[in-house]
Amino acid sequence: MLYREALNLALDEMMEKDESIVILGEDVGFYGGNYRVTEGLYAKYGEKRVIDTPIAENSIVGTAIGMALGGLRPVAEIMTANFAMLAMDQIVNSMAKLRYMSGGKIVLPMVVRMPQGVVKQLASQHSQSLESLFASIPGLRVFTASDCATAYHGLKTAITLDDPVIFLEHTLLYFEKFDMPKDSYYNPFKARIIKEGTDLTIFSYLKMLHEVLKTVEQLEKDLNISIEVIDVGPLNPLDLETLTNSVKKTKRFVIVEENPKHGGFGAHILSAVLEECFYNLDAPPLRIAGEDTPIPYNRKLELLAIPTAEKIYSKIIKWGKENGL
Amino acid sequence: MLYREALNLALDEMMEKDESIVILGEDVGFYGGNYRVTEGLYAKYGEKRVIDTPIAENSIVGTAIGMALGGLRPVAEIMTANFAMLAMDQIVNSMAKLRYMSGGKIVLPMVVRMPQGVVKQLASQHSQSLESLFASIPGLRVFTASDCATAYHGLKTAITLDDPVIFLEHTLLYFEKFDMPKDSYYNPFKARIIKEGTDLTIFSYLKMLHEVLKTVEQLEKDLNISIEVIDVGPLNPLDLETLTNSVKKTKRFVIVEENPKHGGFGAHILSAVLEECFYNLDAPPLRIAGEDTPIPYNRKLELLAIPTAEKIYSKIIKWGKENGL
Amino acid sequence: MDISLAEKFYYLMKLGRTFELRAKEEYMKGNIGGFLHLAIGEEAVHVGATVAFEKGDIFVHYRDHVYAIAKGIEPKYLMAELFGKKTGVAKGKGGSMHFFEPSLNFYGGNAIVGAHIPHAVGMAYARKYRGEKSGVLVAFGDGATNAGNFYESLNLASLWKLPILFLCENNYYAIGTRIDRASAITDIYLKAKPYMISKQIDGMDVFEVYKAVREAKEYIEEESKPYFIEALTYRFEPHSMSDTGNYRSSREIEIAKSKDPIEKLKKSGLLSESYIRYIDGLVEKEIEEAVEFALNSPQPEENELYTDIYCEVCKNVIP
Amino acid sequence: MDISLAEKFYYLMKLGRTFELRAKEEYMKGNIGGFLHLAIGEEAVHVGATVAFEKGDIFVHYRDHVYAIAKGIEPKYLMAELFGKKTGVAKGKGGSMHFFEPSLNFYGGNAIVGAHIPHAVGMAYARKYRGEKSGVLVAFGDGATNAGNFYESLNLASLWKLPILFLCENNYYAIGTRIDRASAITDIYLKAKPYMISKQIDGMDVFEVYKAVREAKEYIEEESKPYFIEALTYRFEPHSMSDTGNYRSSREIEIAKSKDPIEKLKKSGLLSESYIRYIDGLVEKEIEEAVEFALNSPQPEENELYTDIYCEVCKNVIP
Ligand SMILES: Cc1ncc(C[n+]2csc(CCOP(=O)(O)OP(=O)(O)O)c2C)c(N)n1
Ligand SMILES: Cc1ncc(C[n+]2csc(CCOP(=O)(O)OP(=O)(O)O)c2C)c(N)n1
Ligand SMILES: [Mg+2]
Ligand SMILES: [Mg+2]
Repeated sequence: MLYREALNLALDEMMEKDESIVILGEDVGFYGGNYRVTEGLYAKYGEKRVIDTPIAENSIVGTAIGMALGGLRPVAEIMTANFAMLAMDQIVNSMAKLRYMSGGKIVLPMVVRMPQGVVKQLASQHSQSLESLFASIPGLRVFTASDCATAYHGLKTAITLDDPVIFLEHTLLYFEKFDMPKDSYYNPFKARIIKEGTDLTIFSYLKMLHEVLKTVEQLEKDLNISIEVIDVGPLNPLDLETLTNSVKKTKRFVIVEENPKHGGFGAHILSAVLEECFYNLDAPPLRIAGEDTPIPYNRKLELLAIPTAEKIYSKIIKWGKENGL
Repeated sequence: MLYREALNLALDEMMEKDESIVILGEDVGFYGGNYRVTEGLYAKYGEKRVIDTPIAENSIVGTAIGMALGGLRPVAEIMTANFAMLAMDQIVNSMAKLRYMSGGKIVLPMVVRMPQGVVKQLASQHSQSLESLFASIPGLRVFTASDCATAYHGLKTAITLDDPVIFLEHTLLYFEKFDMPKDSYYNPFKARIIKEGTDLTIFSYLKMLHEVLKTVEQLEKDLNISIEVIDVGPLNPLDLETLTNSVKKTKRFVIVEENPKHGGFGAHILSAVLEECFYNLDAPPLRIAGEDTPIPYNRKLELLAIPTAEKIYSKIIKWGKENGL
Repeated sequence: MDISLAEKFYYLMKLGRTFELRAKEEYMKGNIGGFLHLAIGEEAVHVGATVAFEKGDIFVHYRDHVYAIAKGIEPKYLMAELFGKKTGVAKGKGGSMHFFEPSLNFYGGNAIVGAHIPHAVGMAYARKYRGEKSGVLVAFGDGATNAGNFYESLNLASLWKLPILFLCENNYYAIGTRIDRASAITDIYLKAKPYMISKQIDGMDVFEVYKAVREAKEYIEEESKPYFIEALTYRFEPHSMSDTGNYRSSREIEIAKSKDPIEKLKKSGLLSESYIRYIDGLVEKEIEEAVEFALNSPQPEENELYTDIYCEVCKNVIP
Repeated sequence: MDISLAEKFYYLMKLGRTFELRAKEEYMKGNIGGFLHLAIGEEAVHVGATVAFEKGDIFVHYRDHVYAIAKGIEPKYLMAELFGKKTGVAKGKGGSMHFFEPSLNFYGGNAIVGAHIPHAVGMAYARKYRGEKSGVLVAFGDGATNAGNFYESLNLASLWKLPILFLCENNYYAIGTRIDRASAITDIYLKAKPYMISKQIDGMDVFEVYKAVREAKEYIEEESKPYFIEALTYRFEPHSMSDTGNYRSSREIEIAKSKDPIEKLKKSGLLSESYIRYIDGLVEKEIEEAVEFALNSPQPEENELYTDIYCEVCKNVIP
């Protein structure tokens, strides 16, 4: 099943069950969504439940907050995380704060979904990974969906929750195929061990997780080690338990992330894991991240700006050699 | 001299020299600025150069960008960083990107100044430290001003630069007195060694730097060590050289920051320093940061939410004991 | 005019005024912290509109005390909130700018100028969606009408035909900036005119406000369409306790004070002297008791710092 | 009507159209990537306005090719930009949505809907501040007029009496959403009416656009006041190359195509057949050369990834 279909299925199944769930966003309705995530839902549930909005991101989130206050469970789509910058006030100052500053009197069961990341030559205003902006705001939950399982189960859980959730997708995954284990257990509050290993843990999420997976076998062979790969899953709160348990076992960790290294979310993973595992480490942690630049249009430069399987491979090999692996 | 006066002096001296410098923001003109940073400038330079704006933060920054395109050197004031969330689109998507995506054809000599931090019982929408949001955007320079020297020289440099600068102040410092060494050298691209020491480095900035300084002597006495205190200064780009040189010497470091720990900027300092200094360390780095909560109104709870000299003292003592200091 | 209504207005305006004057005192004593924005002078708008709006949902900005009182929240819980106490309407976590009581359809209390306007739009959507014939009132200042969120909300409300009343309290200032220095259009109701019925009224006359809001409420609920009212008013006090207020001439303030809505109502002849005296005493006592209550209430427990962030039940949820 | 002007319009519209048709081809061949938004059908607005605005500053959105061409940037540098080459107007870093040439007063090229509108306001402020009698033109779509930054800009331009012309290209769609499904007011010029002179014109007639913009330019520069024009137009192609475009009926598209501004000009009788043939040949050749140029241009060097971020000279600056 395609990743976008898994999201669509999650929305569809939830909407069928619960009339209080509504979707709103730009082109989500009649048009079927820019990345076809909401395809078919307008026809099925009508314009009152699948609501086309003007280009007004701050009000999309603001209106969703009001809907949640009014007993609905809105799922807002921001076309891409880049445009969520227009909605930062509602996200940071209202969505994340209303429950707390009302002493718990206000509860906001709402989801703001958006894709992010470098796609292909969309240039700097359309290529950002902005998870560290969202993840640094207390009061929000931040989920990531790296494949069909996490997209489907994660989105369903996000909709079920009474907490405001930022649900991050990756644009390049929409048209990727993944297994869709509908019935198997997946807990979106937890990180996910994708592959067990004993000598090194690699943390990643969203698109980069798949770049890691492309090269992990080769790495195991060439370094002659066993690698554990973990999908970090939720970025706030982090599932620190899974993360640190792995590092305590493997004694080494690498983080692979698409956003720029300076200010990138990997620093938070690193910092949190280090606090628990400093004395367990046999090697300095390694971060493989985007360059500290805006993303250029030119394809060659664009690919230089972000990690790829090849770069991940060579950086880990180099680091391994330097650190006695 | 008061910190706000140092900022005022910097603006005044620069405006006197250069007609292309204009100030814009809410209440900056006739009213003299909500924290009196622009006091007197309206009377002196007139309403064309000290421009009162409506409450429209996105357009304040957007207009400043246009002014810079038109050959002016605007200094925009956002009343507090909390309200800058309304301007995030202009900051992230235009201010930080125009130069790059125009292939260097566009240069933006502009400054966006704003205070941030926990003040006193202003509750969660008015108490945020949001540096990690700004510092994670490539293309921006992010300066901090921790006292009169850095406020005065830093702001003057920021105005002189052809780069877009986010200039962060702390609301609680405005009415604090500091030495104002007008002629002595201060380089705002560099971190600043406030106090030399040999056994432990403490990194901090803005208000927390002063909380650190309140307790550092006691710490030195009680731990029987010598402590180096460094004002981190610019947050992007970081002056990694000064930071790592110190840690290579002291072999231990602590970061004290006011923003929440999860997603806080300290993780970036930690991560960057660690990359260079892992094998130099004699102890795990320690982060003393705000709690991962919105800031409550109640004063007692508010003080629990952020580091204070007392908490810094006891946390470092505890950490020191645990790590053989 | 309706005498019992006049009595109600007097009681609520007096209660609001007394609450705020006392809050000011307690602020100066240090019992209250943070920002304290007083609505003194604007009571006719806050009370007239809230009473007219009955049980409908109300969203307001940080100048929220008198709305909250008129909406029926007992002053003691509000005073306790100002004192930061556990018994406050927001457990002491919100303070002056964040009064909330969803059980009375009162939704705060937002300290970001204009941010609550789209919330009200969403609420109106929800009401309509659920087939409830119940309108939403959102109040905001003149300064808020220069911001994008205001404008986006006008469009949405009109586009989606929502039962919402936009109530602009035009008090001519946004902190220290006079309206004509920030807004190209100073008759604010003209901003909404292309989108909906839009009127300007005298906000110093509680009956006029009441009448206009009642009419509007009927309209929005019957027609399921938005409506806009600009109420001309004035705040007698500085913007907040931290504002010197020296950007307005004393003559300007005097003129405004001569239109004091409470005095006006007193002079209307609708209320007997004895009723006024009776109410004044009652209110004095009620506020005194509120202060007592606030003073004697406990501080929130330390662990309250960590509560009201995430819901408790969400570990291991599988939908 | 002015024959030489007609010739100029024909040349520029044809050049723009041919450029874009060729870009579409090259996109499908894989020589161009990212988003490609074509203005085919809208040339009368882009060319008429740009020519009328002469040397004045122009700010546009992502649908910027024809504006850039009309502004006088040689197509080869634009084609090279689409190809991501070093010789492109933005060194291959910007692509289709980010054409820039400040030396010709062309300021892009912004991919965030509405974000460039306040930039134009600031530019107009700068022009006025420096005493230059030079207006600024900012063009944007109908969809952009529902966003806060648009509204805030109307207010600022009017409040500060700035010489700025707001030009809305109403092509009735924002991607797949028809105007009446997103905007409560579908005659967009009415949105600006409370703030400034505001007109609706036929955007399929290049002379009408030219005349209206000239008039507006004179007004804004003489009076130092803003002005608003809504030009009714239509894009013949989908929103971008990644859009299926199946939300518009083929009948609707046919009707629009019958108003093709280039055909209309051809039929006006103002241009001789031989001139048209001559220009068509010239344009074909120019675009062919542009593609050659783009193809043969080098890729940017790898270190370009790291340039154009910070200025070089700012180490150790002491003011
Ligand atoms: C987005 C935002 N910008 C700035 C502020 C600071 N601020 C608080 S109140 C205020 C003035 C608001 O004026 P108005 O809307 O007229 O309401 P009034 O205070 O007069 O009732 C400003 C600028 C804020 N709280 N939020
Ligand atoms: C802030 C923002 N939101 C969403 C988008 C995605 N988007 C790109 S173009 C567009 C439609 C714009 O429509 P309009 O303003 O009418 O211009 P047109 O494309 O019709 O010329 C949208 C929604 C964006 N680029 N920026
Ligand atoms: Mg006001
Ligand atoms: Mg359009």
